[in-house]
Amino acid sequence: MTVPQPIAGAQRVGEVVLAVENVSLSFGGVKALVEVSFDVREHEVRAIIGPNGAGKSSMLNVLNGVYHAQKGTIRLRQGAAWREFHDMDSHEAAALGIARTFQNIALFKGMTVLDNIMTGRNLKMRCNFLQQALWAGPAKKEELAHRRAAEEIIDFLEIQHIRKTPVGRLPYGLQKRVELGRALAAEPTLLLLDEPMAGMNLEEKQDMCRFVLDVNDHYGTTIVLIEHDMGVVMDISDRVVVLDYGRRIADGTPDEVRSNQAVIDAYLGVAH
Amino acid sequence: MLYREAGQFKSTYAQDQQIFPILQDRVAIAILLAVAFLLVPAFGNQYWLGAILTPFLIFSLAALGLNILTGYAGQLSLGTAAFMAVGAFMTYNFVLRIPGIPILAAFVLAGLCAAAVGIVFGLPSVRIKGFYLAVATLAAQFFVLWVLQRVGWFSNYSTSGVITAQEIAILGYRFDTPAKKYLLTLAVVAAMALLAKNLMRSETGRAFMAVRDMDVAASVVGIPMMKTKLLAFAISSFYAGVAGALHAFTYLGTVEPEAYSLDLSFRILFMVIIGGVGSILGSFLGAGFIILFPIFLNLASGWVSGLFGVEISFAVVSNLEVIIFGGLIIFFLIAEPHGLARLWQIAKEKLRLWPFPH
Amino acid sequence: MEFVFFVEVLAGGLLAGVMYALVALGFVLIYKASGVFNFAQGAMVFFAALTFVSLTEAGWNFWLALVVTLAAMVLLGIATERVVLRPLVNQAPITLFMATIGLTFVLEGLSQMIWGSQPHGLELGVPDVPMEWLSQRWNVNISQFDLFAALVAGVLVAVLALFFQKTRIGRALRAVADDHQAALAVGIPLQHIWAIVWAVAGFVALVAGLMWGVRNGVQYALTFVALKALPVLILGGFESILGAIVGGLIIGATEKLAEVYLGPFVGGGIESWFAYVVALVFLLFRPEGLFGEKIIDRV
Amino acid sequence: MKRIPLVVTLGLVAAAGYSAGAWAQAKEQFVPVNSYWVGPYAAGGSGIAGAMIDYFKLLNARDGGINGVKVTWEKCETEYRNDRGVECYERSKKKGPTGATLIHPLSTGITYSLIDKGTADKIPIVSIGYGRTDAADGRVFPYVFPMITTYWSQNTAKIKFIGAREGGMDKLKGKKIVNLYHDSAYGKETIPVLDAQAKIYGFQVTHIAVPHPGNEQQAQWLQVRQIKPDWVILRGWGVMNPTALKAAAKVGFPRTKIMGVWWSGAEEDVIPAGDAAKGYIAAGFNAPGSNFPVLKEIQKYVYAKGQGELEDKSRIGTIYYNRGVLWGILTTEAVRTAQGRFGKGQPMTGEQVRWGLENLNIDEKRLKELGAVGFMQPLKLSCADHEGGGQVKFQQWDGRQWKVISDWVPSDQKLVRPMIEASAAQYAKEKGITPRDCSKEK
Repeated sequence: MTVPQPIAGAQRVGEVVLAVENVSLSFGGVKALVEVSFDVREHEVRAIIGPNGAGKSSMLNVLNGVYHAQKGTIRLRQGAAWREFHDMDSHEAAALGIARTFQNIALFKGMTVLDNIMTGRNLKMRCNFLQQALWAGPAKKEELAHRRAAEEIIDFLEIQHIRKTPVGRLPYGLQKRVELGRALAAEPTLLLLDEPMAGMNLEEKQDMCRFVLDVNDHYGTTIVLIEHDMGVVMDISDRVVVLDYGRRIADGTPDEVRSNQAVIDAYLGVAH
Repeated sequence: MLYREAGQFKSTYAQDQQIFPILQDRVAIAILLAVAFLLVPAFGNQYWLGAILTPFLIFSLAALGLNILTGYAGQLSLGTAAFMAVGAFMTYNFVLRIPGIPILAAFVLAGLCAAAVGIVFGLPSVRIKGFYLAVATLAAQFFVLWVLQRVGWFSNYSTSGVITAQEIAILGYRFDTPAKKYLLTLAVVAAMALLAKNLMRSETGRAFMAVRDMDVAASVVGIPMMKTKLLAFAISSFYAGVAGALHAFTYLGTVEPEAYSLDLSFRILFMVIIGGVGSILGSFLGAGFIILFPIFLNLASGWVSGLFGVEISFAVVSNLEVIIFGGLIIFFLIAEPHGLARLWQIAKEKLRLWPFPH
Repeated sequence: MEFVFFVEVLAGGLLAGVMYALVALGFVLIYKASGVFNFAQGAMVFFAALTFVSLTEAGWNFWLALVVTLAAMVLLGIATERVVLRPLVNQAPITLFMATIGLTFVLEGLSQMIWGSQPHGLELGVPDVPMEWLSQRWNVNISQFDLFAALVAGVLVAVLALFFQKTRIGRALRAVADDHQAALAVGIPLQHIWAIVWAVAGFVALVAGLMWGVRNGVQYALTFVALKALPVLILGGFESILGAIVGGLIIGATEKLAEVYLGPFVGGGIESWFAYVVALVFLLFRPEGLFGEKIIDRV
Repeated sequence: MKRIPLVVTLGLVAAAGYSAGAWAQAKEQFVPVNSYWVGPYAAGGSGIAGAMIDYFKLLNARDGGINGVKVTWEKCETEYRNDRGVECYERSKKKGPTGATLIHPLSTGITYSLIDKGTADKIPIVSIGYGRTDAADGRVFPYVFPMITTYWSQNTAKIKFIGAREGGMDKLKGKKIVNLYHDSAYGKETIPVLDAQAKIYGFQVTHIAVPHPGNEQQAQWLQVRQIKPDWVILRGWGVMNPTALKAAAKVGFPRTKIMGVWWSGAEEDVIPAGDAAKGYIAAGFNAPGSNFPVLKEIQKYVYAKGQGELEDKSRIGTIYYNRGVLWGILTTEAVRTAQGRFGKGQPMTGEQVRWGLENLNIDEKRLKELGAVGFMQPLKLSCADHEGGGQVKFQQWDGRQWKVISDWVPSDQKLVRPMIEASAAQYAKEKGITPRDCSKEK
């Protein structure tokens, strides 16, 4: 049982840990992703941007197995070895250390903040249901240890006052924060954030930016995020990939992308 | 001012994780248990023990089982009575075929049989949801009863397919009076309610609720969908099975398969919904409402007509009772759509603030 | 001879399926418009048929009794919307389901309190006996009444289709089924639409009650016909009128064929669960039902 | 304020539980009338219960009770449900100066539930024409009385009747009989008897199950049509009966060759079938019609004074009504018999009434005094034999009313009794009961 320990010193962007190669996805006749390729390096903050309907969320959904791509490969580094996936299910993705948040918040609305965050730790629980039913010995110890870990995340996200509140009753901004907490509770190596700052006011956005950067700094978590707010993207990401109509149209540092003509056209709505 | 938690500080997570974190609640539950275990069997008469409390406890247990499945794991089921039947008939067979088996062991084994049947009929839940699943579980309801009627082995080849509960004994101690049977029922129900509460406040319970609230998200945090749903079916059916065993052994004595008809499945579902979906307490409140309330209405109508000396046709009175019962269900739902348990909680919150309005 | 018998079983099954579909239609109407699984449908069938029969037995003219019963069902629909549904608007489906259970108790009690508990016979002038020329010529027994019921079901579906396609209210109903917000744009308040749809379901219940009443007599057991509709509903989908009809035919035919050809080998009585197993197996392959649309979980 | 009803419930239920014991000591004989006035079977339940009460009222009005002991009663609604039936039993068993005289559970399921309880409480469980057949062995079931005629006896009488119709029992050889049964414990009960008889007489029997509730029988009757049986025995209940007759008409099977059990043979079972029921034959242990002295007395002493139980007087003389009167007669005659030994003019306890039941002997002479000649059969019970009669009358529906078409047809006790004893012995073995020795009973 380990509590996430901050890794000393600032994180350096490392080797490639995730490679997306020629992924295509369509629903019926609608093509959501067409031959998309990009990679993600260890400890970096990688942004995916693009206009509405560009396929950003679909891309994240493919990355953790909510959607299944019809074509293409996803390669993931596990230690020194690489694993290759054509089709991954989301339960498996979680076991591989991929956690995520959703654009429209996918919290468990009937459960409290604490319980929601605790679900993030379910893969780390070892006791079986019989031991849990007895609530004695190892099960109780385990539950309390994980409670401690969950409380650290609650402290980190500054949501102590609402830990026993059902999330359905919380305002939008706080729900977003709780969802981040649930993802962090899994101690992921790769964190996928789908518009973590959508619908927030300036202050909330600043808080969220701080949390994302802190996570990246302290725990060394690799982050892939989708964000609409260009200012935020340019500020916090190391590299940016741009999608439009399901295709990759640019990939590079924020500065490179900013000056890319295709990106400018896409955002200005130039006809294809 | 009596009921409040101010001043009760918790310095460890263990304290905070208790079932009843508030002192007054702990005292109240201790008194309730003491009354139920000591006073009631000492002073209760046969009517109370045999006709009111024992069935109330048994149906509460069945409702609790269904609540684990429907209230916590979000899977609607209409097969509860069939799982009860499995429990009843298998207990009979274990006692019949394994001489000297302690009754509790027979209950557990029968519960496991019910759990196995539950898993088989829970398989559709992997693909279908909501009312579609509910109707699909009717297949379990009808098929299980059909098998029990058709295969003579289950009733030891009795001509009419009826089983008679054998004497209940644990290590030679015989449970032969209504008071002893009540105590045995109470002990089993209390223990199983505690286990259920523990389970629901730990990882398994959270996994159930996660699947209920949003299955895609549950999968994303790593909760295995199929295993969780089937576990919910298994545990729920186990509870129903033990409830069925008690129903046959400590309550009715002789049962036919039809005692576990669809009508009973529906009534247990009513208990869960009226009592409170996703609440252990609600299962008890719901069973109280569905089982005891019609009896109360029946008694009350007798007194009312006696009081005013009016001779109303008994058929009219009986039908009126049914109408009032139905009307009250609607009334309660409008007053509190989340069931009696939620009403109770609101009342407690009010009490916590009392005598101040806010 | 064997083949003729097979045809007879099949035809009997299909025609029984029509009777199931008649009951299923009532469920579909209400589910489609308000998302409520109406447990009280069986009680409505009973209430409607019993009211009608009691009026005719009291010497009322057939048509007058029919009109008055219909009026009673419309009133019931309006009252249900007012008293039960309106206060529960936006509640979870299971809460609404439970409310219809409360309604069931009320209706069942009310029916027997007003009209008594004696069973009644009911004849609609179409004899429920085999058509002679068919049985003499081909030795196939098909009841006139079965064909009449099929005709009634056909007319009913046609009328409902016309109602949904051609009238303003009907179009509004369809809009509600698709999207409650859009319905508001049509300019008819949701409450009215619900009252109307419950009234229409009451009308369907009356038709089903009359058809089943001829077969079973008009008695409390008519409430049980609702059970026959459930496998039809999971097969045909809760929201499809066509699904109710086609589902009814499939369930009716398979369950009769199974009972006659499989039943004797396993001790009979398999009808009680066979329909559910058929529907279940079907659902495993097509969870959206016969005519439902494929659901994709969007996140 | 919203949770008050629940609290009040508990309070009132509590009060009910404790008031049960507080009855004034009086010369009264208390009989619980647990029945059902709502639900699918309400027509039968209300008819039987109403008639039984009418008979009690007659006794009280005409004779001042049983040797001066007034009969009292209390109605309790069971809704035909086991748990409600148990509650009614527990509620009523201690009422009256001597507790419940005996219990008519009025449902096979409730009868099963009460066997243990009645035995422990020493209150006879009397199931006339239903209940558990093997309980006729009084050595194993001292407090259970499936009186007059059990299903097994009835079934042998039916075969005798069919034999007579076919021109002798030897003519049964090679005949085909279909047993169309309600798929339940009740429905399945006669299967072994029929199988045994089929072997003896050489007829073929096919058992066809109708799933509950039996409101759709297309498949079953098509099977019947294919088998082309000589007779169909209808073992139905509730809506299954009219539906069967309708379905028979639909496949063109003659109704005169369908023979129903007595729970398929009331007006309520044939009227819903309309013309399709004409010619249908049913068994009965009580005769239909209102032309019996006992019923005329009820009219005179009860209904003429406006004190009748039933709102619809025309139900007097119907099958269910007459059955209820019969139950009333047996109940009070058992008390009378018990009084003969334990004290005339005294209320009897359940245990004493059990003696009364076991020594009940209603012969032709007594029947005449009761005004019930032809209305019911003479019967005599004993310690070992809790059935007593075992005869059956057959009746035919002419489209308007039931017509009796036979005299009392005796059953084949040589066949039935050993089967009853074997079944009871298995029960005794499972339950660890040592059967009573009847030679030591007095």
